[in-house]
Order: sequence, then C-alpha cells, then structure tokens
Amino acid sequence: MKKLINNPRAVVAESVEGFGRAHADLVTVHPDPLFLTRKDAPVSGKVGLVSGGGSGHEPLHAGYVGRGMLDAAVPGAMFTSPTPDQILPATVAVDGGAGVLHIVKNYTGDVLNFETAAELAEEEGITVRTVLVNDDVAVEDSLYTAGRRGVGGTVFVERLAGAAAERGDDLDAVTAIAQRVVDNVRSMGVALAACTVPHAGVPSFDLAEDEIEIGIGIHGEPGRHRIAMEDADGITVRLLEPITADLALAAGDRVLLMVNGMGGTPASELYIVFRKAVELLEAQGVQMERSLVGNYITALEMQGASVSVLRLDDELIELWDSPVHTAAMRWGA
Amino acid sequence: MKKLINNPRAVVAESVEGFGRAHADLVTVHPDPLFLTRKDAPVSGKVGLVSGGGSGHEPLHAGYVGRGMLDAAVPGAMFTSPTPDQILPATVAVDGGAGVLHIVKNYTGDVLNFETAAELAEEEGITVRTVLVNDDVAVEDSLYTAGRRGVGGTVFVERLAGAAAERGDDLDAVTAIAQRVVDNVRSMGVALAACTVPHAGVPSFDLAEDEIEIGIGIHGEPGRHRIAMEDADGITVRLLEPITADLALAAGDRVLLMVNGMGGTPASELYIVFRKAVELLEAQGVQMERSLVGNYITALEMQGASVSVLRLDDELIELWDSPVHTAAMRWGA
Amino acid sequence: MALTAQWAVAWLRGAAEVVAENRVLLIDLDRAIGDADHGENLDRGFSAVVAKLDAGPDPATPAEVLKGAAMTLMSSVGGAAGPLYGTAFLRAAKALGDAVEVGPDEAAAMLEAARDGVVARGKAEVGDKTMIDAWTPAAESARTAASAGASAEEVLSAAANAAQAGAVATEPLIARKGRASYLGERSANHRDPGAVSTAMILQAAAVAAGGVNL
Amino acid sequence: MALTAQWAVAWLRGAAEVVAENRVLLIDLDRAIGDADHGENLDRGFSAVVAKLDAGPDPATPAEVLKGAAMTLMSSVGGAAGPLYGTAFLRAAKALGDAVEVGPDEAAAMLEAARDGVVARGKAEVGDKTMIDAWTPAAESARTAASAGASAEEVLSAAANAAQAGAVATEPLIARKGRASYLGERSANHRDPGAVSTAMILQAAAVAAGGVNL
Ligand SMILES: Nc1ncnc2c1ncn2[C@@H]1O[C@H](COP(=O)(O)OP(=O)(O)O)[C@@H](O)[C@H]1O
Ligand SMILES: Nc1ncnc2c1ncn2[C@@H]1O[C@H](COP(=O)(O)OP(=O)(O)O)[C@@H](O)[C@H]1O
Ligand SMILES: [Mg+2]
Ligand SMILES: [Mg+2]
Ligand SMILES: [Mg+2]
Ligand SMILES: [Mg+2]
Repeated sequence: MKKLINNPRAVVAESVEGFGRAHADLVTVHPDPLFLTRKDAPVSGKVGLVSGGGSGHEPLHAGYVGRGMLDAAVPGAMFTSPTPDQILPATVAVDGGAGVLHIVKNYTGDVLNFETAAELAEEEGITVRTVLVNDDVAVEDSLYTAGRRGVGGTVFVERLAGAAAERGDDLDAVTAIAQRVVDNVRSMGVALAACTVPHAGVPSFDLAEDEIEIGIGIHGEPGRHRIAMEDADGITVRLLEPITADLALAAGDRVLLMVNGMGGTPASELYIVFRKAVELLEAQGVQMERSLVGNYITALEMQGASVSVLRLDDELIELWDSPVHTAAMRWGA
Repeated sequence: MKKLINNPRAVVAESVEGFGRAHADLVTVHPDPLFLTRKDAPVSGKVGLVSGGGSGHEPLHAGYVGRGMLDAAVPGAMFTSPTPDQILPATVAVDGGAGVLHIVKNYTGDVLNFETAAELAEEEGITVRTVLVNDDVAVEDSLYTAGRRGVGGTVFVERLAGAAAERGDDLDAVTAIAQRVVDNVRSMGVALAACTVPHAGVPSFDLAEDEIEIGIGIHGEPGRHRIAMEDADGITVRLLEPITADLALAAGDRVLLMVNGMGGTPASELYIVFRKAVELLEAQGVQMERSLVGNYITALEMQGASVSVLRLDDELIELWDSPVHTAAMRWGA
Repeated sequence: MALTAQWAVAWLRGAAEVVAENRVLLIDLDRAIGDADHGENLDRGFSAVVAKLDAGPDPATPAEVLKGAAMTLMSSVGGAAGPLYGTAFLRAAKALGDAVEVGPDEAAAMLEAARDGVVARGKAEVGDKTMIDAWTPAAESARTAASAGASAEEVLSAAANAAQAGAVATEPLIARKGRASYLGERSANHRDPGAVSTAMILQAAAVAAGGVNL
Repeated sequence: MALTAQWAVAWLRGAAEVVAENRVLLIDLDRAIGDADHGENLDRGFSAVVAKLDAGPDPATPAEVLKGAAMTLMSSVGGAAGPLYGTAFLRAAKALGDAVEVGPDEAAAMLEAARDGVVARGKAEVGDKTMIDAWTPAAESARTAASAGASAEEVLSAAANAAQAGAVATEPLIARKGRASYLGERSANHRDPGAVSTAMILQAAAVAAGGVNL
C-alpha cells in the first residue's frame, strides 16, 4: 500500500486539519470530538443541516459545508460512521433555533449513531428530523437486506435541502424537500479496481484484469455482480437502465444527471460515460436539465464511476440554481 | 488495462463531446479540427487567451475555458501536443481585435506546434504573443535539457492572465502578467503509481510496492529520482524545499499554494500534504494567502501529487479574487 | 475469580487484548463481506476502554465498569458495531444493578439483557448473519446452565462456547442485515465478523472469571 | 525504380506500413524515456497520409507528394515529431523543386535539406539523442555516395544504413533535447524513438527505390 499519509490512524484528523486551513473562510474545524461547522454557524432562525458518515468519500461531507448546503459535517473514521459524541455537539452548534435536519445515508452504523445523537439532542431541547438517503438501485431486494444504500443521491439531498434552508423554509418544509429528493433519485455504480483502506493496507477486493464489479457501494464493498470488462457505452447502459426503470422515467421528464468518479478515474472517462448517459436519456425523451460530472462522492482511490439521476420539478431546479458556496460546490457566490 | 472508454483512438473526441454537453452554457465545441471556445467568443476588444496541449491532464485546459480565464482550449491526442491546424482556427475564433496570447507549456512538441500556428495567425493579421510556462524545478539542469517543463504553474498563468484580459488589459499588459506569474511560480511532483495511456495499454513505468518517483512530470514520464516510499510529511518536504529554494522565498513573502492531485489520489491525502506544506511555509515566515487543493492538472489516473507555489503581490491577489466562471474553477460568478 | 468489579475490569482488559491480537483477522472477515474496518473499529474502541480504566478511579461494582465501557465504546467505535456493543454493555450494566458480585442467575440475566439490547437496536433475527447469531445462543446457554445450577464461571463458559459455535454457524448463511446483506448470495461462505468478535469478547469474560479457556 | 512521383508515393506507403508494424515498438521505446506516444503519433499521421494518397489525385512530381505528406503529418501527428517530420518533408520537397525524377545529387540534397529543417526547428545537435542522430549521418552518407558516383537508389540505401547505425548509436547517449532530457542520466541505455523511426522511414525510401533491403 502506498499512500500520501503519515500514521494510518491520523489520516482523518490530519486531513480535516488541512481542509480547515485551506477553507478557513468557509468552515471552523472542531478537533475533539471531530466535526466541522459553517463559519457563521449557528445561523439564527435558519434550519441547521447536519450530515456525516465514514471518511474516505471526500469531498462528501466536509466539502459541502457552507452557504446553501450543510451547516455541519461529521467525519467518522475511514469508512466508519461517526459516533454520537461527535454528532451531538455538531447538532447543538448549528441549531439556530429553527431545528436541525440530519441527512443520513442508510447504513446500519450511520442510522444507529445518528439515531442516538438525535435522541440526545432532543433531550437538550433541539428539534431534530432525520432523512434517510437510500438511492442505490444495486441493492435489489430491500426486504431481505438492510435496505438500499445511500450513495450519490446524498449530494443532491444536501444541496437541495441546503438551498431550501437557506431561503428560509422551516424544518418541516426543508425535511419535505429532502424527502422529495430521496424519493426521486436513484444511483448505480461500477468499480474497475478496488480501493485500499489505510488501516487495512490491502485492496478491499481483487478484480482480474478483465473483470469489473457492477453495483458497488462507496465503501470498497464488493458489488452485486462481477462481469467481464465492457466498453464505456456498454457499462453506461448497465448503470443507467436500472435507474430509469426504477424511477419509471418517461418522455418529458426533466432530470439532474450526475456522473461521479469514485476517486481514481480520469475526468476524461467520466465525460465519456456522461456523453452516453445523455444520449440514452434523450432516446427516451428525457431532458437532461442540469448536470454534475466529477468526483463528488468517492471511495478513496477506487477506479470506477457512478451515475445518479434525480427527477426535477420547477422548484427543485430553482433551488439547485440558487447560490451555493462550499469547498466543492460553488456558484452564484 | 481497464478504462471507461470505447475505442482508444476516440477517447479525446468522445470525452470533449461529453464535456460540451455538460457545459453547454460555457463552451462551444468545434469538432473538426478539434478545439473549444468560450460561448461568447470572440469578446470584442478583449485580448483572447488560447492554451492547449496533450489531453489527459483534465480539467486542464478545457475546464478552464470561460469568463476570467481562457477563451479557447486546444486538446491534442492523449499526452500529445495539438497541431497547428487546430491551434490556428482557435486563435482566429477568439481574436476580438485586441490580439491573442498563447499560453504554452514548455515541451518541444507544444512549443513547435504553437510556434507554427502563431506564424500562420500573424499571416492572417492577428497579433499573437506567446508565454512559455516552465515551472518544474524537477528539471535541474536546464542548460542541458529542453528546459524546465510546464506543469502546475500553468493553472495560475491561465487564471491570472485570464483575469487581466477580463479587466481590459491590452495584449502587452496581459502578456506581462502571464510572464510575471511564470517568473514567480515553481512546482514539483511525485508519483506513487504510474498511469496508463489508452493507446499504449500498459503503465508508463513500473514502481515497486516500496518505491516512489520524485520529480515526475504530467505525461507519465519517469521522474528524476526513484526513492524508497516515505510518509506524507517527508514527501512534502522533498517537494516543497526545491521550490522555496529556487524561488528564494523569504519571511514576509505571500504565496498562492496549490496541492494538486495527479488524478488517482484521494482528496484526503492531498489535504494531508497541504497541511504539512502550510506548516513548512509558516516555519519560514511565508504567508499562505490563497490556495487550491484538488485535481487541477492531472496525468490520467496517476497516483501522486504536485505542489506549486506562486509568489503573490497585491495586484496578483486582486486578479486571483476577481470573478471566474469555468467548468473547473468558479467564484464570484 | 468471583464476578466482582475486578472481574469486570479483567474482562474488558482481556477483551481488548484478544481484539488487538485478532485485529487483522476481523478486518479480513469484514473485507470479505463488508468494508474492512471491524477489527480496526473494535481495536480503537477497546484501546480507549483500557485507557479509561488505566486513568482510574477503580469502580466499585461490575455494573459501573460495564457502563463506563459502554459509553466509551459508543463514542469511539463508530460504525454498526459501536452502538450495538455500546447498547449491549449498557443493558448488561443495567441488568446488574448495584450488585457487588454477580451470581450465576445474574450472569445469565446480564447476557440476556445484552442480547435484547442488540436486538432492540439492530432489529436482526437469529439467522440474519449478525452478531445476534452469537449473542442469542450465548444468552440461552447461560440461562440453561444457570437453571441447571452451574456456577457463575460455568455460566460464562457455557455462553462463550455457545457464542463460538454460533459464530462458526454463520458461515453458510446469507446475510439479511448489516452491510453484508448488500452482497446477497455472495455473502455466504464467510463468517460474520461481528459474531466472531462477540465470541471473542464473551470468551474474555469467561477467561477473566477463571472459566475454562476454549 | 526511378525516383519519380510513383517512387515517392511508394515510399510514403512503405513508411506507413513499417510504422504501423512497429507502432508498439516505438511506443515502448518512448515509454522508456518519454511519454509512450511516438508510435501512436506516427501511425496516426502516416495512416492519414495514406488516406490522402488513396483519395487522389495522383501528383505529378516527387515534390508534390512530399509536400502533401508534410502538410498531413503537420496536422495529424502532433507532439514534437509532427512539426519535425513535417518540416523535414516540406524542406525535402522544396529541395526537389519541379523535378519529375530525382537523381543521386538531388537525393542527397533532399536529405540534407530535410536534416537542416529538423535542425532549424528543433535546435538539436548531433549527440543530443534525437532524430538528428539519424538524419545527420543519413544526409552525410548520401552526399558521400552521390559524390562517389552512386546511383540514386544507392544514395538512398547508404542513407538508410547510416540512419540505422545512427539510431543504434543513440543507445548509450544522455539526452539533451526533447522529453528524454528531463531524465538526465536515466535516459542512457535506451534508443531514441525518433532516431529509430527516422531510420525506418529512410529505409522505406530505399526499399521503394528498389534499393537493398537492410
Ligand atoms: N442490524 C444488525 N443487528 C445486529 N448486528 C449487526 C447489524 N448490522 C450489523 N451488525 C453487526 O455489525 C458487524 C459489522 O460491524 P462493523 O464492521 O464495525 O460496522 P460497519 O458495518 O458499519 O462497518 C457485522 O458483522 C454484524 O455482526
Ligand atoms: N529538439 C529536437 N530536435 C530533434 N528531434 C527532437 C527534438 N525533440 C524531440 N525530438 C524527437 O522527437 C521524438 C519524440 O517524438 P514524439 O514522442 O512523437 O513527441 P513528444 O516528445 O512530444 O511526445 C524524440 O524521440 C526525438 O527523436
Ligand atoms: Mg464501516
Ligand atoms: Mg507526446
Ligand atoms: Mg465494517
Ligand atoms: Mg512521445
């Protein structure tokens, strides 16, 4: 394993420290217990947005702290949900009196830790709502699983709920926007090569030179199917079809399309996938209204990509276009 | 070799096509010969900025086309300089009557092809100036080489000359700003693992599990020295020291610091390097005034990073902070 | 050893040791069907528990020891295992009340409470390929042993043995809870890391009591 | 074959073939001390030259053929090799003027002009480990052969042999121009890809003329 790190156990702390130095205009780093808040938190009268999860998915979540997005991010250890003693003070720190929304990716660990933190925050008199993001269509049979995972759709939830909070929506309204995004977003990913978690030191799984994993998550977990390598167009079909089917996308629908890199994929390849995805959507009469192409939710240096599609409406488009100023997403500001 | 591509020879064309779809609000793609222009080109009365080079360094250069940066980008084949028949029409397309600046990374191929295009453009009555970027301190002995390579500093030159052009500077003034940046920026890179050029199909070089290449360029070339793996702090010292020495940085100097990912490096690692680089600069009394951390000039999926330092003055800071709106760099707009 | 506060401290120190020794094994089990962090998470958590014990002061009752450990695990393990083990130790502590020494029936009650806590948090059933597949047979065997008049040490040994068998028995199962469930059928033929760590931790309880080493 | 327009066409088609056959070899040479694209660049360029020739019309003079190739190479090879080979063929064409058939002296003059063009563009000297290390001995041997009364075919063969020897001789050199120069001493013990391709292309000229295959 070769990585630009010092002590594997210090990776998250040192990285967040560097992040704090680079973006001192945007965030305050609280080192112990570790969490980050928006520089001007708490914003009085505004609903506070808290998200978090295991580290290794950068820029998620710290990169999305700032105006029009998150008020706090809570980084866990590598690929490990943060603990309630981090989530609770983050929640307290961003409560501007209008309550706090927890945006939680649907993994057992995240759910349990945020649940506990929410209970403790309620005991301190803070109203907390929770939205679970579960957009991964790779998890087919959610009756017999922990349910669908939260993956790329998380980026959209954080942005759109953040925009709603910024325009002054109350906690119910912000929660409703977040839930509307969850209900209308689906994602699917592929890995060409696994990542290596620093504390493990060996790749999360082994793929032969002619194999790829379809339906991977963002934690270096093996995917649902292992298939022979295909070209970009073929892979894009495999990623997009279950999404459009599950969303029941129809001609005339407008969508936000994200082609997301898993961390070790050249941007040029992401745009090749994007090109095909747009072509496929257009062939169905679906209109790509807005897009993101790049590394937005990663799995360390994993090679691969994920596709996320969100069905848009006028309000969501307006929220999307409103100003956002974070380390990793910025416009209009 | 596993890549999200179709035909290796179509990678650049398909990728640029996808880029054009994703950023249709910013750029126009001219497919044959291939180049991209800013949507509103030519901007009458404004100096036009053209850059280009081999593909595989994304977001450079297409990602930097737009307000406050480039007017045109000319992508060559993978790691191969574009040809004069691409550069010439790009130059013509962005000439708003105030002349055109070619920003050229100092590689024999880029220099020769831009030189020819500039001659041809002059024959068509367009005034062309050229600035050569040669910031790579890894090339020690420039008397006996093709000179220093242009690497990370290119991003700064494109941004700052672009800002100067946007505020209305004339060709001489824009050229002077570009040259001032070149004179005050130095860079150095490290590779932990090589990249694979699609047409070659095998990694550009082989590194053992405990080796790294210090002083690599952005084309998958081997570096200047091969050393045993070190920790992030040690590597950061190796990258930064030759830079600060060559720039003769002194206490009180203010700098723009970039820690750039080579394409396959997790953001978390870049921030660890950044953290150490800031610490080292501060120990010298040097003030980190502005920063960039992320994938700004890459070598496909190479694992590694580069550090670039630009000595700032008040004018350069003002230019840096002025609005920029491109696919890969955006603020104030 | 009688099951006093000293026993509880020895249990936790023993658990920390066995987890540290098996850190890589637990990571490897989790890499196969999860995200390769279980050994790292528990090692981090139990090291923190030991650090707290080292810092003192010495608690007076087993419940106090277990409650302290619960809070530390909750705030340092993270992931799924953090809240689950945290709850297990919290409920175990609650079940013991103020008792200065734990008898066979209390030991069984403690393990039942822990098991119930894990079920309450994780909603897994036996056969879902989770740590419940170790906790449940452990609690049941403890109760059977206690009812049959076994000593507290014997109750803990019975629990540890049953947990170990339960962990082994997760191997053929298809996971229906936790991260391994995403793999569907591909989760079969691997032992569940949480069930394996549960067996290790319960073994440490028995060993600390002077019970038979397995 | 007399060195007519047909010869020039045969030369370029032959060059395209040898470059295509050796695409991987040239990529590998460039990977060792450059950026692994030389074979790809030349293959793309000479394929384009052949496509242009196929599209017709048939040119009347060797110069016309070489000038057309020069323009195509310039606009399709890119990198360092594009302008350098483009200039070489452009200068070669200029040196031949309107001649319908090339004699021995003209052949030598053509190669000298090509070499001078590469030097003018690239500013490399003999020994810098570039294609100049093949072009220069080629031009010099051609001149010597022509002065000694050799036929045009023999002049081309002499040039090709000398280019090949020159390419081989780049192996121990430390590069001082082009991308390989960044490697410093690490550039030694590898042949220069551009010198090797120059030898191949000049061999194609000799072969097209019916000269000795090397
Ligand atoms: N719902 C659940 N109920 C009981 N145990 C569970 C549940 N989900 C996961 N587990 C246990 O947690 C273990 C994984 O712990 P760990 O790897 O530390 O957390 P994570 O899955 O968040 O990475 C699994 O092996 C399993 O035994
Ligand atoms: N200044 C120069 N003068 C002559 N030949 C050169 C010069 N620079 C490079 N070359 C030749 O170009 C070859 C490399 O061509 P190629 O790989 O196609 O371009 P690039 O170096 O831009 O990738 C080298 O092997 C060398 O022979
Ligand atoms: Mg985990
Ligand atoms: Mg090249
Ligand atoms: Mg795990
Ligand atoms: Mg090359």
